[in-house]
Amino acid sequence: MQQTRRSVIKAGGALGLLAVLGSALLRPGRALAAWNTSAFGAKSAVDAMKALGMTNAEDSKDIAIRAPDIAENGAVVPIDITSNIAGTRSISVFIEKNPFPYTGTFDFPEGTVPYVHLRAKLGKSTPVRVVAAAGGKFYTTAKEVKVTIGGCGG
Amino acid sequence: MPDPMKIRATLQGDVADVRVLMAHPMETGQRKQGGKVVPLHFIQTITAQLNGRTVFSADISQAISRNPVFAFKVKGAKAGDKITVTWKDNEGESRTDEATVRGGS
Amino acid sequence: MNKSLVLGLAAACAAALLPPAFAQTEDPVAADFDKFRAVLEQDNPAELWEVKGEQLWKTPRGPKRASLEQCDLGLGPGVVKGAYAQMPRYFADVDRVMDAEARIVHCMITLQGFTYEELAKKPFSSATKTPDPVSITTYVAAQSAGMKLAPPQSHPKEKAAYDVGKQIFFYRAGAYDFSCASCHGVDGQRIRTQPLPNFTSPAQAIKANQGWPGYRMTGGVMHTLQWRLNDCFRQQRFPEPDYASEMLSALLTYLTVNAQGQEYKGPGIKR
Amino acid sequence: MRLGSAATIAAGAAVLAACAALQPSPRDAALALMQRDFHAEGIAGMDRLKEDDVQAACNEYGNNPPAELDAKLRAKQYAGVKWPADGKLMGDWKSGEKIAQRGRGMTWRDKPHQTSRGEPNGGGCYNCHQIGPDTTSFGTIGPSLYQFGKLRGYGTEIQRYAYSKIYNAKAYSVCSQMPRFGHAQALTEAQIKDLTALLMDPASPVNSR
Repeated sequence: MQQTRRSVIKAGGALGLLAVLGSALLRPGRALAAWNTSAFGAKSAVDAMKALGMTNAEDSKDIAIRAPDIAENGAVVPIDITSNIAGTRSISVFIEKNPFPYTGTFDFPEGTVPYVHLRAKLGKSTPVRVVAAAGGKFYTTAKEVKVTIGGCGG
Repeated sequence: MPDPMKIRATLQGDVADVRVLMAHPMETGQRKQGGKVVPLHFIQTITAQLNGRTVFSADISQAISRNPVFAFKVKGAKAGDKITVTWKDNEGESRTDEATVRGGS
Repeated sequence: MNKSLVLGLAAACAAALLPPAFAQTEDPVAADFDKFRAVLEQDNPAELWEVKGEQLWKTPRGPKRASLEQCDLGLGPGVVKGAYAQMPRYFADVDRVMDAEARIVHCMITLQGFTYEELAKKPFSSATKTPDPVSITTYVAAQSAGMKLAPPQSHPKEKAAYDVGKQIFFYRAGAYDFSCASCHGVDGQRIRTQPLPNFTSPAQAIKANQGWPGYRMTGGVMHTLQWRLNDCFRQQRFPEPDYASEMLSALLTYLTVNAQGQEYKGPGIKR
Repeated sequence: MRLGSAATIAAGAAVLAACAALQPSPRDAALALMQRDFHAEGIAGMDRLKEDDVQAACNEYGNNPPAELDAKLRAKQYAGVKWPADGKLMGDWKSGEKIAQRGRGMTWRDKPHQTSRGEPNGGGCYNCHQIGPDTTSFGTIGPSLYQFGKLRGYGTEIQRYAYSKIYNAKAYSVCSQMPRFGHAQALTEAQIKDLTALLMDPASPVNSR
């Protein structure tokens, strides 16, 4: 994780579109890690990954994404992610067709199961891409989620 | 003052299943109300500690749903341990709440 | 009869992004929705409003600086557990049948000194504000989770409310000739992708109550049955029903008595 | 004693009968309550609670009026269909598709139809019907209209049927759940022509694919 974060800092020089909100919040235990303004401001998943230093991610079957094939409502799409790759230190999520695809990074210190449940907004049908960081390397997989228009609100 | 979180931490063996509900509008900066754009307002960082040791942290974007829900799993927890969760948003507001790890079935 | 039906419902029903084709009879989409609805319900933001509602219930508020702990929801002053599952019911002090939210509004007026006008002015949640009766109703409803619906039908006015509610349910009028039954009177129909439960069938009638009050994913707001009925009448192209009115209590009596004996699971999640 | 008792019973029965007479029927009670507990909002006035002859017949007879009344009402509704002055029943299917997709219109939140401020109403057709091949999020309250013209033929009679059915569904089935879009002035003549084309134009994807 520390490695990832350092490369992030190196890569993330320029403050992008969202500079105004990147109040560089520091957190206990992660003194070097600031909220990555340029990654979060990137308009494509590829650019966001570059800003995060996540290059050469390798396709992996050892990351499980559980999300609906068709979301009932794009405003709240439940996503469960588990990495079965030994030594997974973080999981990052990219909703490829959202205006700002990078959705977040979840860090797992030693002793925390590399699993997270989250709920995200999907503007339209899109692949949800996950990158796991383990042993200084990156592994990736994606799942397609379709978004529909429903009825009158149940 | 932001509304409190709801935190549930339940043991399954020696793994604590931690589930957190947060009250936050998570405004995307793209929604209009009364003809005006509602400015970006969203949680950026989350940290969780078990008895003071950081066990989970996250940086997130405005694409996380309104009133966020997260769940994660911490090994080596015991009934009675304290789990503390803190979030901070882009306007500098923050909120910290605590729960006790409970024995599971 | 009634082979050709068109409903012109809902602003929400605009253009459609397309799921894979599915047959009219089989509905794997609905099954998938149900599966993930269960995932969503496991951690329901509605709980945030339960907490808020409980505070509002117990805190002295309003011009009279009183809490709602003397409010009688039908099981005696202050008894909240199980009360929601046994409403609507007849209340002698007002000599009418009231549903849960109507009763809570009544208590806020009589015990705390709020006025009906201020409570009825903006009674539904927006992105930025949840009205107090909505939070309180959510709290009260949560205290009946897991209980069987048992709205009493022993008082003549409770029976009359059922009969009147039934009339309202089937009453066709308005610009589009709709009644409640236009959408909710037949088994197995769908509007766009949304299944339409048949509230006249004992097996499905519970769906009128199940999941309400509900956290609505669209907009991320908390809504009660008062909102649900209001928006149904809007889409029915009717005039607007008065908030917490006797008419709505009668309709809710019909819907709830039809689901008599079925388990209510507490506040839920809605599309 | 017998007499007395009978008298008591008779008197009691008379009181009960009087009470029953005073007690409004559930329907009258419902009408009175709706009159009191609804209010006009936006374009949705209280007049909308008043039944017309069709609604009254469907309400009174549980959507199944006696045959004679049914025939009379159908004929009257059919007679009210306004046919296009230029004699053309078909407009533009592309515009018809948009009208079919759009569900807006006639609620208390909507502006009056096609005024300078208001956008045109939609027909909300997909809420209930399968129509074009590309929209799979369609409702199932009404029958599928996919391949409407292809299956029925493209002749003038079928065009007239489609146009008049959309204009006033009650001309064919008095208690159909389908709104009377022309009769209710929810859709304009031009819009109904566009919808007719969506169903009947051989080039419309409804028929061509």
